[in-house]
Amino acid sequence: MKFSYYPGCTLKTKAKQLDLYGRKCLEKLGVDFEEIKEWQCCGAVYPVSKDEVATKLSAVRTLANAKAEGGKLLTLCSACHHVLKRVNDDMKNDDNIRLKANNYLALDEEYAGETDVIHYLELLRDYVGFDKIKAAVVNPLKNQKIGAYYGCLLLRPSETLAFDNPENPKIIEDFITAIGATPVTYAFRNECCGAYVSTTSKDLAVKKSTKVTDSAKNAGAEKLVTACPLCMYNLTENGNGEVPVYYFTELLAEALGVKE
Amino acid sequence: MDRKEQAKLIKERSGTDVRKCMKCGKCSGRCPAYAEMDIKPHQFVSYIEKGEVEKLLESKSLYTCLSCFACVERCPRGVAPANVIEAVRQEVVRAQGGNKVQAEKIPETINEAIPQQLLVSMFRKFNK
Amino acid sequence: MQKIGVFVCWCGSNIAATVDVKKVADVLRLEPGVVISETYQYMCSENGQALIRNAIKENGLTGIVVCSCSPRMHEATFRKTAESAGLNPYMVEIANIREQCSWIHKDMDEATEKAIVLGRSAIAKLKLNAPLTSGESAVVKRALVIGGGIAGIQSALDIAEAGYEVDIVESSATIGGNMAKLDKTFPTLDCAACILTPKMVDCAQNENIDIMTFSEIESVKGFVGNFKVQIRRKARFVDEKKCTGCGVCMQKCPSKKGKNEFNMGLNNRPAIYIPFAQAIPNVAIIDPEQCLKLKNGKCGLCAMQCQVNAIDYTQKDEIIEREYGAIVVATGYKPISLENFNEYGYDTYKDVVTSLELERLMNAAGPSDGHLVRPSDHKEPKVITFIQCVGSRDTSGCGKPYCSKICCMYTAKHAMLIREKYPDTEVHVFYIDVRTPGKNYDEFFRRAVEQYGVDYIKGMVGKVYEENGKLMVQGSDLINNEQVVIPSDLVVLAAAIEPNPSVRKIATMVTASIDTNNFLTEAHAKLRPVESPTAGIFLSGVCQGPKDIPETVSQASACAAKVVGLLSKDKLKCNACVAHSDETLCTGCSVCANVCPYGAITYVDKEFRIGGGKTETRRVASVNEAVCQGCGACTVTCPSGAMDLKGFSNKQIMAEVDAICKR
Amino acid sequence: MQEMNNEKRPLIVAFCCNWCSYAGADLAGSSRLSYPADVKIIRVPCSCRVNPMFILKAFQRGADGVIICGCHPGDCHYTTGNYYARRRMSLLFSMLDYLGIERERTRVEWVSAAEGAKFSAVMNDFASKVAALGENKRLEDLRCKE
Repeated sequence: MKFSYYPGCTLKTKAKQLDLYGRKCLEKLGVDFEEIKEWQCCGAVYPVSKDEVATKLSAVRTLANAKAEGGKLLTLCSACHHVLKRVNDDMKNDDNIRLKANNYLALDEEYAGETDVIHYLELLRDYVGFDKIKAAVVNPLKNQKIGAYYGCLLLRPSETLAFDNPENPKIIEDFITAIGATPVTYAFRNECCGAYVSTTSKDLAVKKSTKVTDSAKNAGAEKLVTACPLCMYNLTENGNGEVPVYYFTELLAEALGVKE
Repeated sequence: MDRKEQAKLIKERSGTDVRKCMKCGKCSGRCPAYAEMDIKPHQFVSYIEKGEVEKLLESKSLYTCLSCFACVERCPRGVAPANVIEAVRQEVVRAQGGNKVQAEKIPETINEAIPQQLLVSMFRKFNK
Repeated sequence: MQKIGVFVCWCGSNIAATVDVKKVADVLRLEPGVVISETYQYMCSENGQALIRNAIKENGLTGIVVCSCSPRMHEATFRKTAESAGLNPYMVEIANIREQCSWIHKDMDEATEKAIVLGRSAIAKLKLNAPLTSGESAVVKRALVIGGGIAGIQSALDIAEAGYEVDIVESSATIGGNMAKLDKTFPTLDCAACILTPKMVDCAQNENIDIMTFSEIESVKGFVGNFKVQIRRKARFVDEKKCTGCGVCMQKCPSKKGKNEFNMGLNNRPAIYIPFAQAIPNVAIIDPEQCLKLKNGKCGLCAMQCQVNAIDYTQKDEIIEREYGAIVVATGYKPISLENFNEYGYDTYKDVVTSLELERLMNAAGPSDGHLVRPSDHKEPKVITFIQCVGSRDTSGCGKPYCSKICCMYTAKHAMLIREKYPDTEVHVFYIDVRTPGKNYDEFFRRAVEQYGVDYIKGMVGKVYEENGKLMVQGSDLINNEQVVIPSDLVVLAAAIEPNPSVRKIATMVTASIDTNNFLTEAHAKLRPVESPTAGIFLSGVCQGPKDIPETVSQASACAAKVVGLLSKDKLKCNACVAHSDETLCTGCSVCANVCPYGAITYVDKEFRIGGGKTETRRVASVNEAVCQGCGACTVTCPSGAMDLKGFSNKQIMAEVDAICKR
Repeated sequence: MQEMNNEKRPLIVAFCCNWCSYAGADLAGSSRLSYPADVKIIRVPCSCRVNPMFILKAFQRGADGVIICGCHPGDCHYTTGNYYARRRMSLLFSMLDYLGIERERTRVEWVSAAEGAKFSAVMNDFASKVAALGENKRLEDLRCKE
């Protein structure tokens, strides 16, 4: 099975580690993937309003391209994943949006949500398997107490994202266990860090990020992992500064021995 | 456009049925930005249900809602308060002079570390 | 040759004012087969009926048509009239010329013309009528009660008191159900055990009651008055007749790490155990998953200790068959699983408990001997927060769309009892609405607030999380328009209740209908609330809908009254207008059985002569006339035209259509 | 009056289930809620007793409209009969459509025993729609004419 890999804008610039290590690990794990051709911006935020169609079109183009390449779209950035997955859901279930989007784009073949949007973590869990990852680890991150930070974008609304239990997720904890470290569960791992308002209401973003990082620290976490560049920025910039935040691919690369 | 019409439009745009609300307040009990909101998530639903939009259009909550969908996730009746807030925000930013973020002021507010996606999101969320 | 009599009623001026009854009688007299056509002022009066009776006798009539009011009014009357004159009661047809003619039309000619058409149509149908007799079936004078909770216990006791034999089949090892687990009961605060256990003992001692615990219904066949039921008596590895309930085995058993189901898993029990001290029957049972002897053959301590040799490791499930006249379904409820409500942290934090668990924690016979301590560290909680409507009134798909009805009252009860016994404990209750209709119910709830100072907060909880050893309960206070966070030591969830999952299987076996929430449907929501639409099946307790103990007991007694009414009859008269299959046409395709809502159709292999002295055996449909209610669904679905309905046959209805369409 | 007799009135056959709709018709009568005399009711135990053949027969014999009335969904005296009726009739109606019988000539309505007013309203409406279509010639079997 071949996956169409979708990096997104941020992974090409500010979040290069997320991308770089992500690719190296896929190669190491023997996952067949290729960067999707001529990818466009996902749209950055999912337009919730029912009367917004134009802002969803770039996501639809990517989804349709992925369909042509085999229908498995692999995402890494939580924000992109959220947008692509929800737009895909609209294309599948919202007759109005599907009709208008197809009318606008006039694709060779009508797109109706056929592509599977798969997050990198879902790939690790469902296609590779954490057991296999455990077996592939050469450098287990022993004695590291790591807190998983899920944030909002991967989990909610769970009806559409269908990623994990939205109130008590465990996929990243399982991942942490697989790479040999000790997961630390803490109450605010699925609470919003406030990244969206970090540019406009810094106070609020500081308050929310501090709440998350404090909660993690009090539970005994030495570091946090995330899949989201927005959370990464916000928790680092506006958190309590006592728990460093890493992309999960970086730790995976370290454990698999492909980090330079 | 009269307010009633406007409320109807916002209701449609939100794509959620506000009449299903049973006024339990779970959305506001869950909201992480509650303290920063002048009008609370459950009130957005209630005002829209009654067709009263005036207060909502001037609410500061439009810019403090984190779009974290916690309220949507846990509503026992399948109502989506965040969608209502977003629908009102669209109503405001789409109107003339409704932009919240001034492009000229950007250099003052951002730093080097901000990821691209966040900048784009900011404009998408708060501007036309 | 048929001889038909037509009798046109004036109904005073009700009919005669708008329908020319004389003309109707004159025209209908000319119809082929009609030998007499008369009018009378009140056909239903004694004189009118005498006129009919005499006409039948004098003219040797083979059938009569009465043009009068609705058959829903007087069909039964005129059938009796005919019967008393020696005519089969089903050789009577009514033409409704009052409700559906004289009363709704003003023009005399128009109404008269319509009355004639209706009369003709009735004559056409009557010509194809056949004398019918309603069948009879005997009634087995014994009832089955499925479920041994308070509903089943009450129904069984009432039926037994009336002098009929009853069997209680209970799936767990003791009767008593959920009520046995409760501490106190609202609104009077009697101790549940004090009022329930005497009833349990009554059941055990009543000669008419046979209790079968640890047993399940395997299959149900038959119909009202004549059910044949197979019951699986599951192996309990202890001979019920020998065991004295002394409890020595429990003390000696080395495998003590079983989850104590009766205490909601809050403490442990040995592999051989008696569910609780007042269990009925008071005999031990072995958990085969846990018993060392049954698992790997080593141990046998209990058998060595038992003075009466009651332990039998070789016991097997046994299936017995019994016959019953009536079946009471009293399968009860269970609290829903909370896996969809992780925001309240039930799976994450030990000190988040359900209300039923709290009942055990507060119960003198519970795991902490009635001393309220929290499960994690066995310390007394100082702040207790209750969350109501956990999974009730939830249309998002996570919970149940209905109100569970009992939670408001038991939460008020818990809050009150805690404040009474531990006055320095702070108690908060998050609620959406407080629903307390019922005698002394709202007064009870208000007492919790006014007398005991329980803090009621209108709003729902969004999240429960741990911080500095406290459970932080974050929720809305809608009245104060605030978001509150209450640091608590114990959080109690009022989980929604749902019908016992076994009810689906049982409903299928007895062909009782069930709604989308798995509650059994009553025959009529208002007028027949304790009967299932399927004759002979009765509903008792929460299996029909959420209800508290007083309501359950009333329903259980009502149910028993209905059962006794049925069992008191020696024979049941069946509906005469039932389906029957023409065996020469039937291909045995099973389509009719699939649409029958009563399971009245079965298939039998029958031998048919096919000429030349040969026979062949074919599978053909056979209708059980005692079960068939005569809806006719099968007649339309039958592809070969074999199935027909007596009294409303295809030919009869076609004849009516013909008569109406003839211009 | 003379004109009335000359003018061809529509002929409507109504199948009513015994438990709800027939009782609804009785209630319409006892409430004196009129509807055209063109409507003639045939009592059946349940709407599921109505064989599509009956309807074809009615059209063949010159009926201009046929209406089937049953209990409201969920209220069937026999639990599920009206659901069968609904499915059967939707199939039959599309076949009649194919045969060129106008959709307005057939109808399924749910009328409870308490809905006398609804029964009368339904019959008035149905009768006027059928009358507007004029005579039904499409399926009429001329051999049946006297």
